[in-house]
Amino acid sequence: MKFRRGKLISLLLLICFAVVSVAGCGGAATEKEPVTTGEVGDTLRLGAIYPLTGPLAKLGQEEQKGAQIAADLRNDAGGINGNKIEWIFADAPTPEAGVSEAERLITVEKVPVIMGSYSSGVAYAASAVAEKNKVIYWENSGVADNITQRGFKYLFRFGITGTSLGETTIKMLRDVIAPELGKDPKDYKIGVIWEDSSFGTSVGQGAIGLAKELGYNVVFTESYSAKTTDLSSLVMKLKQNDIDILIPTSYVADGLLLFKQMQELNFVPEAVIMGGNATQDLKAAMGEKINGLAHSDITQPRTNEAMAPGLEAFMKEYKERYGSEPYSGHVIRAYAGANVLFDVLEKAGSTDADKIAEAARSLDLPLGSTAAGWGVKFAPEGDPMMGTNERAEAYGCIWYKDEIFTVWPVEGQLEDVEVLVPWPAR
Amino acid sequence: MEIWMQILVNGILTGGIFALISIGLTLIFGVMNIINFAHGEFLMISMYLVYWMNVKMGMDPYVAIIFIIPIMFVVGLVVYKATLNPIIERSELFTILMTVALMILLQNLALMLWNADIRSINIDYAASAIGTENIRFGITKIASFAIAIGTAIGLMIILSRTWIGKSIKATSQNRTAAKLMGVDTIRTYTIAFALGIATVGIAGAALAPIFSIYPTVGTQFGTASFVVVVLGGLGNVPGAIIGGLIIGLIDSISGFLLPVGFKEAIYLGVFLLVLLLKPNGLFGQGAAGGGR
Amino acid sequence: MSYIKSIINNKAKLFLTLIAAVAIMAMLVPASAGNAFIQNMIIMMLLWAGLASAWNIIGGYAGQLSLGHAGFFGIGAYTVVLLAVKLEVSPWLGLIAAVFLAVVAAVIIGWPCFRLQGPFFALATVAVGEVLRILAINFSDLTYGTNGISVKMEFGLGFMLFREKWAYGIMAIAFLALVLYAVKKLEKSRLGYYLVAIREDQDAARSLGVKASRAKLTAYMISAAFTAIGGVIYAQYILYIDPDSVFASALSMQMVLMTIVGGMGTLWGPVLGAVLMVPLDQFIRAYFGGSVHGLHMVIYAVILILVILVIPRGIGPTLSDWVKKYDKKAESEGDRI
Amino acid sequence: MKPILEVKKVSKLFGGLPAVNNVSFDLAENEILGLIGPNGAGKTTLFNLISGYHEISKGDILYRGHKISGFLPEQVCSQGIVRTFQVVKPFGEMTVEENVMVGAFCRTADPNRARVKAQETINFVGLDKYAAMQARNLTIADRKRLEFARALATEPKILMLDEVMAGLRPNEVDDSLELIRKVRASGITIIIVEHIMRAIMTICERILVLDHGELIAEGTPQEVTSNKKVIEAYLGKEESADV
Repeated sequence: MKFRRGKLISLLLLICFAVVSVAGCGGAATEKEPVTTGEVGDTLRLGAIYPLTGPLAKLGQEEQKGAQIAADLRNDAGGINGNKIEWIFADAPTPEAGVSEAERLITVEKVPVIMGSYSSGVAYAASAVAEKNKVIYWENSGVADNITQRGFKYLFRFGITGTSLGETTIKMLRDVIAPELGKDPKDYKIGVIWEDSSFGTSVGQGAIGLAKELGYNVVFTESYSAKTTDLSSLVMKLKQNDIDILIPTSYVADGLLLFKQMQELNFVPEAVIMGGNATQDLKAAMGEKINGLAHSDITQPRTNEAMAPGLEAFMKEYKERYGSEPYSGHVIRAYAGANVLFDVLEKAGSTDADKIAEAARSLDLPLGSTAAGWGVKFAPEGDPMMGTNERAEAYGCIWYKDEIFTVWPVEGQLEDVEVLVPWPAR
Repeated sequence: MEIWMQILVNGILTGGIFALISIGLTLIFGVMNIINFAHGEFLMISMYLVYWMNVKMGMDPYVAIIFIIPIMFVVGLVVYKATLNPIIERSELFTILMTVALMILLQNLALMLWNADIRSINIDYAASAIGTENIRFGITKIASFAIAIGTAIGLMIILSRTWIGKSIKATSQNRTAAKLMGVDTIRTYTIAFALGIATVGIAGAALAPIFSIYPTVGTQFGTASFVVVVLGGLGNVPGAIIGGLIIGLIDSISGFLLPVGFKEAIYLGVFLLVLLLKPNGLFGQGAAGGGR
Repeated sequence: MSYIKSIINNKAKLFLTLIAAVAIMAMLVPASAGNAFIQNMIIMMLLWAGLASAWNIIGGYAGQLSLGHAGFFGIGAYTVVLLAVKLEVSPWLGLIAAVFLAVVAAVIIGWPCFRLQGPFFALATVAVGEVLRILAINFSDLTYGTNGISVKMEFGLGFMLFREKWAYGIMAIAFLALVLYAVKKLEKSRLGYYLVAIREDQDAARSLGVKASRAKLTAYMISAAFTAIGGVIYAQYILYIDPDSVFASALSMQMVLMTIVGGMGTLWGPVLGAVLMVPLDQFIRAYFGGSVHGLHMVIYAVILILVILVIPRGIGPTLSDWVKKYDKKAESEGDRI
Repeated sequence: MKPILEVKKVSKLFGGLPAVNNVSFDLAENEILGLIGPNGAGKTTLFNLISGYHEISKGDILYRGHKISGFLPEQVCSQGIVRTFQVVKPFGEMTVEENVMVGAFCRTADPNRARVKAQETINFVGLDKYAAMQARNLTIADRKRLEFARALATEPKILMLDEVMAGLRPNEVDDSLELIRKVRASGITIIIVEHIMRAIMTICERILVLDHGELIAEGTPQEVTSNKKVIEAYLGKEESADV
């Protein structure tokens, strides 16, 4: 190994590469001056981090659409204090990418606010960077509870937590499914299963927690890997415990595999209440067999306008642009969350983090005042769940005539939806 | 008792799927010592092709197999010639890394071209099953089991009867000796790789009705197929069938007795045990062992 | 020219200060402009250079293709964070525990797996990496499972947690310098010669008295120890770890790719690989990430394929070969450089 | 004088076929023993068994009275028995000096002393011109000499040379014979496998003849060449009949 000359040469090469890469990226990513909302007519640049590649890409891209529509509609209506809104989107499929993109948005693009992030892991890592740099992190969709349990001053979570998603599956059972089947919820054998990511875990635990609190009979709980090629052994365990009410929390692909194998193995529970992921792909795959499947999920397109003002305007805009129904509730949540963020920025009148935080905390909007139907009241400083929106709750919904309708709470119901159970046999 | 019967049935039918996926790999890995990390991605491509045939031309996935075989054969040829052939002489490290690069490339090409929607072929018999009240056989799973057997037999006939089959076997045993006997090893490798990818194509067609189709679906099948190939012994096609059944049974039984999350860990554990105790696989003649 | 050569070649210490100089210079340039994005990239570049050099010990020098090194990375990250969160142990002690655990894991994994040859050793390490990831997901009462763990926000040297970026820069430089110094020492030691001999022809080496499995195991333990240190630094820097980010097989592949691109079995290969690939990855993502989905990964993959095809032994050795050809031509024409 | 090496009824079966069948012989200290026989007689296999490269199916090998059958190759080498390979196995990426240093490291952990030992051995075998050259660039003859030097650098007690002189020109063979004599003079016992009869006859004091894995003759060079069975083994049945 004694090619001395080679060692010297590659050594010099390393030096010039390091310098070039530094100078190169120094130039390529020249910092842009921050814009305060003060000057009318300027552009207000806001950052947004979503997983736009990798396994979570589908819903990351949906939330991106919601943010874009919100900005365009707001710009048509005069923007924020006369400033035009411009989103700078960043792709972060992993927590590590979340950190580097947050760094770029904060120091190079000089954004005052970052909205994110669909994946809880990315939300976790990127919000820590924002907090360290005194930049507002506006989380719409990360559901893992622990995101807002770190006492961050500049972190606000507009969307619901996993626990709330889980609890609504039990409320659906108590207020909608059990009365429909004419049975006392305590008589049911409940099975709670979830895919083992932070999303599935927090929803599953939320459901189990409330069920036990209400004294319901949870006989079987288990998690599985979303990347599994076979769930028949899990279905056999459900059969063995003769589960009446199944509460699965899964992404679309594993959910489909589960439902197919349930039918193959002739396992027919009284009702299935799925945690989240009521999406068009699910309907496309199951066709009319999907009717009767219940979900606890974020706001669905078919929700009463009384409870979700501005939803119809959004639906119209989405159909015009993409020529189809929204893929799922995720785009609505992003749209509603973005609008609330714009209101907060307008109220704060500046890009200073403390002013924005103060404006956000001062909001006190009742339920039914945003396009997602939620209110806005962020848990105050010092609260263990500081930054969580206390007026955001998951809704119960059910597939009826090949479309998904909100049925719980009652104010959200569009028309008299016929709750069809038992589900898969139909 | 009937539950255990059903578990065994599930194990065998899932085993059929594992076997079908692994036949292509045992040919490529067995003959050319290439660990193909993009194996799952070729499966994904074939699933997408079958999906478009079903959606655009209304063709049933199992009928589509006839078109999938030649198409995937060509895909295998092109990919091998463009990326693997130039570096086949180098150490296996480079071929492994090339397949990793291919994995990244194919996944993201699919994401770019067909976006990230989660698609599935909803043919009416997709979820139906036959059998008694408690012992059910999924139609699509029986079909994939039969296709696995058929593909294995077909491949064995090609390997033993045809001229190209013999040259593939010769090259896999000893490349230099085969070269001395006038076997054009470059052509043999190209055809062996293409044949392997065509077999993966068949697997894709058989799995399309069972699984959803999205750019990263391939990653699900990666590790399991390596386990099956090593269990069955390198390049041993019947071994891949039996290896697949064993892994299928382990998957079904361990999934029932233990929390489902540990399934994969268990058959990876079995894989490590086999590698250490019987390095040549249960039946194969691969040279996994390090001698003394 | 020859004057510089004489200094550089014989003074190991000088070589060490050179790395530090290069890295600090790279740090200071953006530090003044407060450009955290560049600093973040430099830190990741140094961290990855250290990790790739650690892998190089077992992969490059000993030729043992370990594709499960993310396992040691994950052990390092989880040990330090769990000790801090559950037992209030300072990360510096956690670091020592992490290195110890990684070495123990290396022995448990290495001893059986080294009896396997070529692709089977590689596959065994992939399987081990996957098993570790699955255990981290499913033993949630110990590892908090997929919820992941966040490092407590207590800043200060005692907690190995800093507000300023350059502090992490120093830690990353120290890590890289430590690994490169160890590799340089290894290269010149008996173990170093033995490892290369094993890579070239294990049977011949054993017939000359080289205790092959002991040498490979020692190299594996050293490599695991440094990879675990890398895991500790990653955890203290990113402040959040979960099974899929620290045990991901993509991490193992990344370490291998950088060493290959830079030049396997050479001192400078992995560093060169990291210096090229980390900025490349972050730049393409920054430019193309937001727009066409997946385009930046396609570009990354295509560049990777081209590099593997065009450069047989990695950029470092290939460049030094060109330089030698240039030298021979220069010598033959009499004008020595 | 107790023999330095005793091979007792050693056999090696490859899948039932005896490559070496019930071979026994002793090796006296400081002797040069020749081992000849037609191709495939089991000569290299015998080397592999003594050096621990292959496991012994039956029988024992004693080195200075204690059993070494079952030892790993590296253990056999540290005992003092080292072999060269018929098909040379150089460390291609390493220079000649580094190759020999690997052997020298058998006796010392210190790189500098190993380097000195390597340089001595390289000069001894006459490879000093190529010390800094990478092994993969050597000619076949020089690679054989490198194999020889590497083995010597381990300071062995018994040196087993497997066709070290194959493919050499006559003057190179003479140089090698001279080297072997010098090595023997330094107190090392040598076993040589060669097909070049001229070399075997001049250098060896005693010769063993192997055929189909069995020892068919033993004795001085003259005794062995006149032995009927040996001629039959080499030249086949009828030829030998009318000699």
